[in-house]
Amino acid sequence: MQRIGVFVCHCGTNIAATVDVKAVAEALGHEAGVVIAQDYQYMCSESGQELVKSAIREQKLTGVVICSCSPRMHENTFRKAAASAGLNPYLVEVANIREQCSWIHKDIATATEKAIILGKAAVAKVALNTPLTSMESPVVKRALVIGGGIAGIQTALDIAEAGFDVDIVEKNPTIGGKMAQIDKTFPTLDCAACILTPKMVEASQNERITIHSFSEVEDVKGFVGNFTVKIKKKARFVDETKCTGCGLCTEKCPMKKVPNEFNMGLDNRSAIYIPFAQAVPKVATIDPNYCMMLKTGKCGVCSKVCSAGAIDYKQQDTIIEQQYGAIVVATGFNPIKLDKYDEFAYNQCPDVVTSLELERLMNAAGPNGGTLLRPSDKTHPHTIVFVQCVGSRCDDEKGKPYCSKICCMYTAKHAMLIREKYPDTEVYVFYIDVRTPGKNFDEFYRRAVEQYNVHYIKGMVGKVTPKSDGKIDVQASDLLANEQLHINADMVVLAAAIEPDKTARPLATMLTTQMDTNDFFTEAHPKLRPVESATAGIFLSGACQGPKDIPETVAQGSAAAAKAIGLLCKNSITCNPCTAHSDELMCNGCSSCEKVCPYGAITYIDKEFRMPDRTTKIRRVASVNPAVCQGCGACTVACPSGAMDLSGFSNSQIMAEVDAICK
Amino acid sequence: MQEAMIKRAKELLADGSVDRVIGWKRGEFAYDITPAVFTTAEELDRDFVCDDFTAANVSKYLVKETQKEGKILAFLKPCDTYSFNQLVKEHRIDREKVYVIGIEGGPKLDIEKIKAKGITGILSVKNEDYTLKIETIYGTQTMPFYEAILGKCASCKSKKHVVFDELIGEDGDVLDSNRFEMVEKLENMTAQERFDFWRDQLSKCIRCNACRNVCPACTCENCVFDNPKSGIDNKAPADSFEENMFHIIRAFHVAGRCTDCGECSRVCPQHIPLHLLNRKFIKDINELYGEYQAGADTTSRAPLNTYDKNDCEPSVVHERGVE
Amino acid sequence: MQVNENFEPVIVAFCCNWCSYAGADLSGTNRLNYPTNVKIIRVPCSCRVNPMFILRAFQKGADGVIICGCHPGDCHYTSGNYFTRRRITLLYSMLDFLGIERNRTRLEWVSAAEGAKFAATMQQFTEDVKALGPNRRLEDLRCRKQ
Amino acid sequence: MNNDTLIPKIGVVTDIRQDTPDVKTFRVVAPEGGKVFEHMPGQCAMLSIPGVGEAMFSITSSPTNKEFMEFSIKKCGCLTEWLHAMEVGQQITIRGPYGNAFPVEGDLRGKDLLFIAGGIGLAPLRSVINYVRDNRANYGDVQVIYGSRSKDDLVDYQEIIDEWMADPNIEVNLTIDNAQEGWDGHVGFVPNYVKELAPSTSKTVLVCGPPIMIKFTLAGLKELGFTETQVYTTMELRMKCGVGKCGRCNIGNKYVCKDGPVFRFDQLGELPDEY
Amino acid sequence: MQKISKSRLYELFDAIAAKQSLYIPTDREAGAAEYRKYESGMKLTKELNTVRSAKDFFFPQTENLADFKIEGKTIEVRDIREECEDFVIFGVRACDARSFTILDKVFLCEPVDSFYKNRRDHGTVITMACTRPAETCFCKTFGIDPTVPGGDVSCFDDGESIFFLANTEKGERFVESISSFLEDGDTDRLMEVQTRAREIMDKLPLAKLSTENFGGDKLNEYFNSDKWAELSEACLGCGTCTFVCPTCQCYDIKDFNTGHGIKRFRCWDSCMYSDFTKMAHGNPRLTQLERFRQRFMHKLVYFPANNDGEFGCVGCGRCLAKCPISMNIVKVMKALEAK
Repeated sequence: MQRIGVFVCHCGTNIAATVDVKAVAEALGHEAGVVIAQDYQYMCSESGQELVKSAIREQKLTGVVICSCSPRMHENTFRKAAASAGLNPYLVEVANIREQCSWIHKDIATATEKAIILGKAAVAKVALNTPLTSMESPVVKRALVIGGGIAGIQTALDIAEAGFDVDIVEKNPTIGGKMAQIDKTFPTLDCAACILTPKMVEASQNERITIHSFSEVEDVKGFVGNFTVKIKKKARFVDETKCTGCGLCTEKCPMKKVPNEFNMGLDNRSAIYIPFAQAVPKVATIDPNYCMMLKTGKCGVCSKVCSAGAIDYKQQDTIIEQQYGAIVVATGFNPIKLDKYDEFAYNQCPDVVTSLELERLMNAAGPNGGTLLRPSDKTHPHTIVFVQCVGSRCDDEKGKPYCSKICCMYTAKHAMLIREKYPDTEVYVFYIDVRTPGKNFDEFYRRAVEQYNVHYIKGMVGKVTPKSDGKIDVQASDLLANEQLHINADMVVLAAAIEPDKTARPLATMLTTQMDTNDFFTEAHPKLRPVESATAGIFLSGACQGPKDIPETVAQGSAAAAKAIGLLCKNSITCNPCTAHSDELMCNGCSSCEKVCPYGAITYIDKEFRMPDRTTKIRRVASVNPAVCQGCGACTVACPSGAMDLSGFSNSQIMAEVDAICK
Repeated sequence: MQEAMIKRAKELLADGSVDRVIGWKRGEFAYDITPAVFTTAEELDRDFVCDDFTAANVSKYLVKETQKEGKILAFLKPCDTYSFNQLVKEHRIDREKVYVIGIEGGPKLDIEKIKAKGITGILSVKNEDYTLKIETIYGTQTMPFYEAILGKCASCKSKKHVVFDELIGEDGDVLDSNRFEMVEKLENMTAQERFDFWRDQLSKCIRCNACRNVCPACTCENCVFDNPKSGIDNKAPADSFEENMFHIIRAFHVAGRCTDCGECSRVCPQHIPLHLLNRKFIKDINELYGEYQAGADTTSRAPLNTYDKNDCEPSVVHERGVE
Repeated sequence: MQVNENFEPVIVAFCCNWCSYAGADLSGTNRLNYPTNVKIIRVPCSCRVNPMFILRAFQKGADGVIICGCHPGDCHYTSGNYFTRRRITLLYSMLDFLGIERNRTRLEWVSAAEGAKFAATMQQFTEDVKALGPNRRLEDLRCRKQ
Repeated sequence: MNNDTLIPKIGVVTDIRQDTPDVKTFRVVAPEGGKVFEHMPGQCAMLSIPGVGEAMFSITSSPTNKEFMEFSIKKCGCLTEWLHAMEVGQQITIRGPYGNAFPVEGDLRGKDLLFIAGGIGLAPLRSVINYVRDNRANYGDVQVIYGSRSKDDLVDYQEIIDEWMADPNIEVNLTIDNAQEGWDGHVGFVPNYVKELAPSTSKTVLVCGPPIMIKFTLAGLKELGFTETQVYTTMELRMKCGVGKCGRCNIGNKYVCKDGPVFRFDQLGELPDEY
Repeated sequence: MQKISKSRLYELFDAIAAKQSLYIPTDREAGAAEYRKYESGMKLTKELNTVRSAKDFFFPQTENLADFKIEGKTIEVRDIREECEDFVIFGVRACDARSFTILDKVFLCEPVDSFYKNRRDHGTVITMACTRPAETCFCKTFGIDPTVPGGDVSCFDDGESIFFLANTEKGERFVESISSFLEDGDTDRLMEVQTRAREIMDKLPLAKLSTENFGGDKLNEYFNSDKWAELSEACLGCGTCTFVCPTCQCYDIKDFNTGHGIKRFRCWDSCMYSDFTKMAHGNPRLTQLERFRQRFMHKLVYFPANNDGEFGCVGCGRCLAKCPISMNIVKVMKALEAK
């Protein structure tokens, strides 16, 4: 039999002025299961709480209803009071008779009547409450950062700085990411390598940071505080621990016709290679697609020249498994492929390049040693046309609906650098809008226009046609002058839209985090929780969440680190006990619930059931991880069989409230 | 076709490809056909039937059948393949344990429609060039074939098999069906007329649960209406509300999962057009969230298990038709 | 339609804990009056509202049911209210299909800052339901008040 | 209007005894005092809390008790949970008596009686035992063999100690499944204990307990030379009406609520194996 | 015998309905008849029988047994029954008329079900002889002659007139009460009609079906038959057969909380339902096989065992027509018989 105590608060006159609190207590005293109903001046006060506590002890209460202000106000207060009196805190319900009754109604009779009904609903609910215990789950004091670009490096450094071990998983042979390929950075025009490479070194030298380069995340299991991750270290056929990075093998390697991805394929590298001089780790890697030894078994030059004996043609992919308390995603971006943009002749003409390719062409460590030459004939270009928004802000299937955010600024940078270095070169920029919100951004852009006389033309490039004389005809419209233009250009630079890295989608599935339709990771709250994913313990750093420039990326990297540190600082996490749970006997494993869970808290297991006739039957049933579930209840409605229910807000509890209100 | 099916079934049984065959078994009369599992060639020769009356969708039986050892051969009509696929999608059928032979679909006959013409004492029903020749104790009667076809066949949505391991006969196409006509007609009525229509229909309900138990989407271990813990269990419609409740909740639970196989209306002993409730959901889903055919594939997200940020608001209900 | 002046409808409002319930609190804090007919049930998210609850309310004597949740995009649980929107749209459409008066059901997005909107919505909804009169099409006669 | 058996009467719970961790014994009287109705040992009653459920329970008190009825109820479902949570003074609804009874005024008269019970199975037999004690002259030797999982699970332990064991006219043998501290009596399963004690085959046996215990006890009795016609038991199946009309509790053509719950084993043998 | 010209039949109905409730089988839609309370203008169906049986009149699908009011620890029981008023059912077929005697055996044996009895006492059953049996009819199997139906009053149609023959005291009172409408008539044509109907009965596909292999003594023979597995294989476990059956009488008792009190209902139940015998601690009939077997064993073995050989089936053929998977008692009988 329920023994419910009802405590009606006057809240001074806040409630008592419009609600006859004595009548409320009197009426609720007659409800089934109610053994004591009292009213008091201030229930939240020390003595008010004492009233509740002593009633719990003396009357051996099994449930408590407080008729007072909003539960958002004092639910916790009363829960704590109950707990201190030995009653499970989740056996307390609050009937909101202040904000939702006394403060909005004027007529004492109707307000009292409503307060009684609200009280009855709370009594009906509390009669069905079950004691709930918050689960404690321990936190592994180690973080994983997926992606070794500037975002990942910044995050890892910050976490390590706070005293936690952190692993970086980078799919390429070196960390550094896109920033390593960039020549100068806007709006300060300082050298990217000069500010990035020290950080790369710092990361490699920090004893709390382990870099798994040329590695990929294979599998993620577990939940906040306790993820188990399988990392595949891809075979690089070079023993990382032995290789000194001397580079002799790369010089001697006879296979030198491999497109160099670091230089965007604008020059070649050898089959055994170190991506660039400042690579971290500075270790050679054999490209098995090109290595003669691996393909035909004949060669072995690198092995012969390697004095460290680091070459190992028999090396296999290895899987390492590690526990982590937090995971930071920093998978970054790529420029989109421009195959579909025939109008810009990207595939037909080598002198039509992307901005990132231009970046390499202008880089001192690039294919031309920093001299800007046309890829086709290595001549100096005199007229360069920049085309903005190639694939950005695009309505059709070819491109992306969003603004890639960084193009306006890097194009201004490129234009400015070209005009600075080669004043004889005319630079045209075709734009739809120039977007320069950012510290010193607009000033930078205006310098390009005013100081460097870059020709900014609002308009669209209609067609780029390579001509037989090696020139390129750029047909465009000037929207402001309302005229058609033809520019006889030497080079065309396309500001290709950026998109999330292709590895992000399968990773999101593994992490059970949400992505938007563009494959950018979705943050837990667009304003208030911008660096957390909706899945607890997964944080977002850099451009995987949306297009960002370097300072923003670094800021978010540090923010993500701060959030991860906040988690790692805890020894254990207290989970909200109001979570969903599935009745295995009722669940039919249809997978509806899993589809609507924003947290990936639901998995399916094949469970063996002993049937009443003593046979066994294996059935697929849903299983909710209470440490991950946040208790929204979406699954409970998706479940047709009623197997899924939510503690604290169960079907029967809510229906009891409905019944009480409608009575 | 029946001969070809029996021949193929015997071959597959003989070479051990399958252990059992699910199909239809002939009965006492021309029309009382029962879904059945066959294990031997003799049984197939004796009892197996596939004719104008084999309308029953055998997909749901495969839930139980695939929990058994061995592989089963299932003959599926185009409409049945949708149910089958949906059940595979919901992990209720183990696809590996079924060898699916797609067979040509209907239209199948509805004995109730023949009887409704006052024809009784039926001894045999023959389709002679789309005229039914019905031998009865009281003499021979005829009626046009198409006047006797099942409601679900009259608004057939597809002659295409969405899943099969092999086909006997030709595969057809997804049809441009008229299946939403009645839903539209109702939508264009006034609320009072709609209410009266449904009250009249649903008041006939005897809560025999035939609609639920035949429904391939209703494969819960324990239906909420049978589970006293659900708070909405009920056994008999003691009040008109309970008729509404049962059918609304059932339709909601199968919304986005119902393939519109039409079995609910076929088996209703009281001829309640229950499929209209499901079709209303299908029509709404198609119009509001994009065309979706449950069971057409095994991977797409069910419309109620996904969303679009630009989905319409419920006020869309207010904005259309008459109140 | 005959309007009974004395008819006081029973209205059940399901409010999500994070936005609408807070919005209701705010309308209280600001002393914004709305009819006493409205009784609020707190749910963690609007997506917790099962169609069973809505029908149950009508069965047990409610004359109107309104669901309030965070604005689309602002769900505390990211996506809950998107599911709510689909489910409730389809359910309301079905109720309409069965001839149940449209104005007996409503879904409204109310943020924690929209106390005024909450009060106004409840005011309007109560008036709409009052105009409809008692729920007769979805009532359970056994539960009718004696 | 004539009262129908399906319309229950009111009973007031006047005493609640916690017998074992999951068994409570409830004393029920009519609101105006006295028993709600008369019964014979082995008969049952339908108890209900409206809105919660209704179920059949055997009446554990003897008809010779003129003041009240008692029900020993094990917690195992929604209704029993509710009953266990009751407080003294609570009203419940009650209808009955239902079913046949042990033939205490028929075949059992003058016989030597052996009662064998396991766990909550003592409940229906207690009614007979006390009836026999109150009409001691009508019966021969009386022996009770009763076992449970542990000492704490022995139902009516206090009454067994205080009254039955103190009664020189009956022999009481107790056993528990596993040894435990504070128990110096017999340890072992009931069927084995029966075989150990090897009671005389002249006795008529009344057995009740979990199905598995009944099965092995019957086998043991047969080994000892008992025949099925000597052994009575009482059964329990899902019942709704209590009067053999709702169609639920039949085994073959016999309705447990009406033709039972007391069966002799030779009668049961004729019925299909469906319980 | 006394008769009324068919042209005056509705006049008679109007007169009966003026005094008490009259129920007649009428078309709800083509091919589906049901009993409805007669109102002027309503027409008799041409269907052989109604979709639902006539048992509803005495054993309705749901009925309120009692109300309870609970307050604190006290419970108040309210017997809310009202005295039943006299009513007449017209047009009951022989099979359904026989079903009442089967239901009587259940509900009128001790302890008498007063809810049922009350309605039985107040209802007058007027049957109508069959002239055009359907292929699904097999009442003859159970010794019913559909050309001579039972009930309180039997009616016969010779094509032009309806003849009335009282079988019981109640029937006599009824015929007396309508005597002003009746006239004496000769039955020559009626005999012809009956002979013709009986000839058709003999030619029906199920005419040869016999109960000789069934009865109370067949319990062990059939209970463990290996035919049950195959027969029950396709059974959906729905309640269609049970609910259209004129003799199925299993019921459930359910409480409903109205918010103001508890209403206790009795409602039809089906032994085919998976939860029919479910208890707090298990279910003795776990599979559909056992539930399916129960239904047919009950009709063909248990019921005759308890009721002097009377079978729990009247051969109305409803389950043959309505079972979603066309499994029925005829198929069961034939399968069990086949050795």
